Amino acid sequence: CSKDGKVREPAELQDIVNPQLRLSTVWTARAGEGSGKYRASLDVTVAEDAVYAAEVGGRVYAFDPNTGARLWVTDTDARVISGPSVSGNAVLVGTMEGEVIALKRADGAPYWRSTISSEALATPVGDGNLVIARAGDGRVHALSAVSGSALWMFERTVPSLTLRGLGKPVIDGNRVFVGMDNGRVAALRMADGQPIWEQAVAAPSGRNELERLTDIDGALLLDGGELYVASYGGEVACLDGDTGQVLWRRAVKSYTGPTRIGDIIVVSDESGVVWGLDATTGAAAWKNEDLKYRRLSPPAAFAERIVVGDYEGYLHWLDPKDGRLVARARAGRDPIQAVPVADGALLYVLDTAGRLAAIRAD
Amino acid sequence: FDPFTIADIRAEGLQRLEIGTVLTYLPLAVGDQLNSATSRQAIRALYASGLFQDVQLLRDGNTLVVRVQERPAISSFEIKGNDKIGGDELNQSLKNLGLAEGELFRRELLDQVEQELRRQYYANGYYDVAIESKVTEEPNNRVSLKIEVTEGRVTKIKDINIIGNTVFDDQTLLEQLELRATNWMPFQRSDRYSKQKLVGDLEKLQSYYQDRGYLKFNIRSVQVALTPEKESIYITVNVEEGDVYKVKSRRFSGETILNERFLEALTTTRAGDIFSRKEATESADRIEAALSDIGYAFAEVTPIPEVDEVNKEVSINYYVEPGKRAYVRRISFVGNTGTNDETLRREMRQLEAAPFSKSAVERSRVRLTRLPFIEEAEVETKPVPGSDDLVDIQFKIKERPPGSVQFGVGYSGAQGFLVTGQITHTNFLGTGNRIDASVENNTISRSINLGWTDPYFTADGISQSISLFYRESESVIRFSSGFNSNILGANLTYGIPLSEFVSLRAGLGFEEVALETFPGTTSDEVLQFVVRNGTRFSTYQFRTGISYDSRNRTFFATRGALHALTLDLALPGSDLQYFNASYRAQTYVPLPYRFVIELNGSVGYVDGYGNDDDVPPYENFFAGGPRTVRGYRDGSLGPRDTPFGNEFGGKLRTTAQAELVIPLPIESDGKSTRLSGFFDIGNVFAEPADFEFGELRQSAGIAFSWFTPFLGLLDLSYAFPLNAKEGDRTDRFQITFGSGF
Amino acid sequence: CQLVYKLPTRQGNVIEQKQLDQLKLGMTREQVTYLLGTPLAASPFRTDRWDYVGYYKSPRGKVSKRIVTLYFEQDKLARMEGVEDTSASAGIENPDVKTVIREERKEAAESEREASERDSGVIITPQ
Amino acid sequence: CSADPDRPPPTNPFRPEQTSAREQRLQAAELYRLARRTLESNDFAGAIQRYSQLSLRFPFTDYAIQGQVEKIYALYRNYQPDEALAEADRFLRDYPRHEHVAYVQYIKGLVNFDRDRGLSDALGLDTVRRDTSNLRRAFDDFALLVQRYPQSPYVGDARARMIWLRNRLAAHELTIVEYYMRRGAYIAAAKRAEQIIAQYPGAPATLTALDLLAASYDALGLREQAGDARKLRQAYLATAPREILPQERQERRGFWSRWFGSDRGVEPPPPAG
Repeated sequence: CSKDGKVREPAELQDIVNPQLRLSTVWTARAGEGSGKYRASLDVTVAEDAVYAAEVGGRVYAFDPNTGARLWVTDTDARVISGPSVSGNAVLVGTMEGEVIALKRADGAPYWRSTISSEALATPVGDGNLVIARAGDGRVHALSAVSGSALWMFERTVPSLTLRGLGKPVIDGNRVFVGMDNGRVAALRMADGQPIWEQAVAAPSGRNELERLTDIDGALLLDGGELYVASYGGEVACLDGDTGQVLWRRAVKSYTGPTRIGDIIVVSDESGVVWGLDATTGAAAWKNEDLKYRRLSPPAAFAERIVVGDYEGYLHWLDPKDGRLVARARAGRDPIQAVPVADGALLYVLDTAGRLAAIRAD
Repeated sequence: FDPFTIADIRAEGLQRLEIGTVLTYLPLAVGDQLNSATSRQAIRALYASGLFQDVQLLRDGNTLVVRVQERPAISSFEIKGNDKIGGDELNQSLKNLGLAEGELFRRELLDQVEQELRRQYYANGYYDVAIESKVTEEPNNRVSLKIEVTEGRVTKIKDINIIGNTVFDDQTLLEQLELRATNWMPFQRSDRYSKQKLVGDLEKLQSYYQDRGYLKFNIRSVQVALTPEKESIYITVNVEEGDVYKVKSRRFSGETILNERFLEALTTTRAGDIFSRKEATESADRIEAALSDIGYAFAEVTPIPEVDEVNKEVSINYYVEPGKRAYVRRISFVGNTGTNDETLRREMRQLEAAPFSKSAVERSRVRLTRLPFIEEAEVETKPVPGSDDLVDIQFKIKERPPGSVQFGVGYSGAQGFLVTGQITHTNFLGTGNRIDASVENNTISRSINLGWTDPYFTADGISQSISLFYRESESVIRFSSGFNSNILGANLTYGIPLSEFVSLRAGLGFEEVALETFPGTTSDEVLQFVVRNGTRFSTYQFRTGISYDSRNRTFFATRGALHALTLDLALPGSDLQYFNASYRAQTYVPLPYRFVIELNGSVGYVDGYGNDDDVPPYENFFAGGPRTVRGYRDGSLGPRDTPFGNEFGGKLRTTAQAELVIPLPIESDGKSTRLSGFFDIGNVFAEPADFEFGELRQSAGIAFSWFTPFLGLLDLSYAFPLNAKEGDRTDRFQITFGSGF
Repeated sequence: CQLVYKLPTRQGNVIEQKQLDQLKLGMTREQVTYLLGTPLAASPFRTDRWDYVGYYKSPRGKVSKRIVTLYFEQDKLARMEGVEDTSASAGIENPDVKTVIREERKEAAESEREASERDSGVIITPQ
Repeated sequence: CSADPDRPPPTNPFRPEQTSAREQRLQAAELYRLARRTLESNDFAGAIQRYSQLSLRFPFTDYAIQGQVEKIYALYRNYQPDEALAEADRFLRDYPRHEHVAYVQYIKGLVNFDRDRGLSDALGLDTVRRDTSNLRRAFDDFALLVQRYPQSPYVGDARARMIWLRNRLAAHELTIVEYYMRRGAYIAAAKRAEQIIAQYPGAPATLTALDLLAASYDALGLREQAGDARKLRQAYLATAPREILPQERQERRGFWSRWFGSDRGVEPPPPAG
């Protein structure tokens, strides 16, 4: 409780008495230099036949999911800032020059490139025939998955000061959900981009630009018809997918997306506290402050427990019932900002220096 | 309560103040009628005094009871932890707000200060700041205030990304901006984000395009994004360039007042040129300046582009609104406690009892800020009450300490190591006259100079300067032909402006020279000179010179030219009759891609006249070295003396230097560094008749000069002598730095 | 004209012939002020007359001067002097365009050089 | 974590309420006498310190109020013009009917009067050319004193200083007229000269102003006005010759010495109680 000194000292890590999991790294690979000095939304994407990752230098990689051997690498020679994601037979990445680049999934050959109105800060997502890409100036572009030609565009104004980064849109059948920088969520019709509904999750309040930040930067979680949204404006909310009506709200400020395990919704807030909320009522089941100010990555579910990365490259496992720290592993020294992805028995983790690791737990 | 007449007044709750004070501010007195109107008015008056936190009027029989609660006084006030923002100008603004020991405390004052501090932190890029204020009650109705600031990390610009620019690449555009992403430079401040600077930068970007024909250029949107840990800021600018437009025609509309002939002369946008907003706005400003010259101070001229989309042409319609004519009644100065009124008034381009010209007043303000002893000048125009076309102008002056002491160290091939010291006082007794004393000491000479300069000897800017100097040079050590000369002299010179770029210099000088010769080392020529003229002589000199100087910078200019013709004539009646005439030319030719060609040429000729045509040895010209022909040792060119073969110099010197300046990537505007390839040619001849083109030594090479913050101008050159003859002393690598130039 | 480039000197009112032509006897002081503006050279010791003086000396010394004197009786314009002679009015009515352009150019050159000196940190003691 | 070091412990024996009012007045009187002795020994900084202590610990005694008056004088003599003026204004606001209000107003005038007098004044050099806004403020302070408290003992000295200030302001204006004559801006010179004559009728500078007024009208060719100016000058010389002797002679008579000595003889008034 020393009064002066730096604001927000990261918490020290205590040892874990008897870890519940024995963790081992199956393979590691290098996806170039990672996001370099930039804050990017580069995350690892897992498909049946390959694991994809990209780096700011422009190279996109595909690795074998089990052995980590590199299947192919393509240099798009652009500053890749988001992606990769898989859509049909293409792998998509977004660049800082405002381009969406599609590569053939099989061999990484260039498929098409298309320019949108500004930096493609959110990972472009596609359902095989339509690609939704979000530009930094508040526009949502729909491109043909085959040729990249623009089909429709939806626009909302952007506040004068926002948080860097945009949330990944979520496609659900013939509609797509988009969490915007003004603290509102919109559901758009995939066919023509007309908004089905628009719901404010957090209203800007406060006297200066900084206090009025309400970005929804974390990925939205669609689960069983409900949409779970975390916003930096101070609210985590559960919306009904069809009408957008708010089912419950919880005062937690977060710039990373929530995840679900069992009937607990887990979200890590802006000051590094991990919250466990009851999925139906939003009541706080538990709260873990051991990782305060360690700049946590979005949480993910793996081996019936919650996993989250931090700024020193540690991976922490928490028990979903009471939020206690139960296991810890370390792949590298660099911060983990991308959400860890679980697939079957392996957990794929990408850090900001481009190190990709596959971890097994038993 | 029902109204009653006041029989007596009593006060309750007074602590620090007296009943007399309450009575002064209470608009009621014994015998007045108290009703709801007068009581409300009384309460408002007591609050207006600022002394009381709470006021109640009660009735006790026919006595009016004024129950007050005094505002607490501030017993102590402290701000902690604000080392980045603060210092005395913050304390001063807090004092003005009324937050100082002894003042009365108001809660909303504290919120105001907190907001102001937070705003200043955000303006300087500290988005992570936490401000917390504590008020603690103290006995005797006092409070102590403490504001605690935790500054956190400064927020720096990580990346500025321009999207949609095809014609100019990112690097050229980013260079136009004041805000820069963090780069390798130490102590970089340009990566601190501030909203005003961003707005300014967007305007710079807009005018960069519109000055090159892109009339329809528009900035579609700008995003400023902050990382969650608040340590980096990303700026994204989305632009639409549009097409290049040419000027079709120009016309004038509105109340033009001036006739067409004048307006044509004032505008520079010619049909057929590429449209440039800069040209259009500058032409409009010139018309405004002309109109304000005859009193239309508030004239507004707006260049309205009328676009012909089809063939991408635009005709510019200068719409003139002259506004009301105004005259200046009085000009006054405030804050000049150390400077005389006249020293400031003579800088004015606006006179009293004259038409009011806003551009003249602004030019006057800029001239004031350029005075070495003025730090800041603000101007305020106040209309004169009772008349609708008279204004008074007031200049608020902030003075700067006029004295300055400078020390410099230098080195040049000719003079070896050099130490200089200079004391200047730029505002002697407030008259704006400058006095300076400087000492210079290097391996071959020592000199002391005293100078006195009055920039406004006449009201129109003819300057007068008087200087005394004493110089001892022992050239016996260095190259020349073995004699010492001690010169004591004085000069009176007048600087007369002839036109905006041409000025004349005329004046008289007196020199008392003593030569010392040494049998073993002095050359024959010097000995013969001494035999003929003795070793001590005094000369009265008429010095004059005319110079045309339109260079845009004194150092590393990129435009303009300098032509200087000087003549120093030792007048008849002095012991030696000789004259020293020289012509120096310098022109700069800008080339595309920021290359510049600099051409230097100089001719110097010294000779006696009348009966003796003896030229004193110390007046001879020398050549070789960085100022004349690089690649040859300093002063080593030209005739040699007998019998030692040291350089003796000559009566005629002709040199020329051609330099191609190569733009450097690191510091683009070339203000403090310059890299150039050069070709030098020149030599010194004993007599003008000996001039022979073949004898002119040539050299070519690379030169680099840099303005170091400590050592002044540093010159490095590496040259290949092209036609060195045997006996020439060559120096491929030469260096000079410090104020030895 | 003389060689030395002096500062232009402009003094008093800008007297325009087309305003003078609209002057009619019997006008009140307000009407006159509306047309010609406030008389700068009017003397406080003589309230019955207003002197409009226009004076311009170019940098090369060419002087153009014009004096218009208006006499008032019971605050009504009674007599006018100097209204016709339009000899010097050109110098008074119109700005000296050549000087305006020259002054602007000189100012621009000086400020650019001065700015470069300040940026490069050199303290030039002006010769 | 450690308690806030500078918060006084709750049971602070030195809290004044616990001592009786009578005892309080005794302590206040003692502190006031100590402060007054330091003041008289010219240790102004020390006096200021003690007066602040006095008003801090015994704010409601009349000693504290008297202390405030003497603190203003101490600040003035300690070359702290801004603090002195702030304290004086605060006193006039808080105690508008105090018996020493006239003295405080007089001190305000003195502070502004001496504020710009730097080294060059001490050397007697001519600083008439510099910023006169503080001299004008001093003039207004003294005028307010003379108008609001006519019987106060300081009115005599205030009036003398006002005359000296008026002449000084007129001389300042005159230098501007001289400059405009040299610059050839004759109407500007004429207007300024007329203002000196109208605003500072008694000042010696008015005489020279009249000469310059005539000269400027001649230069403009306005012969009648030039004639008026000369007639007015004769009238001036006739009516008040002594009053408008040329500036220099008046100074030499040693109106009062410029040095720091005698004009500071003004002592603060004795205490009320």
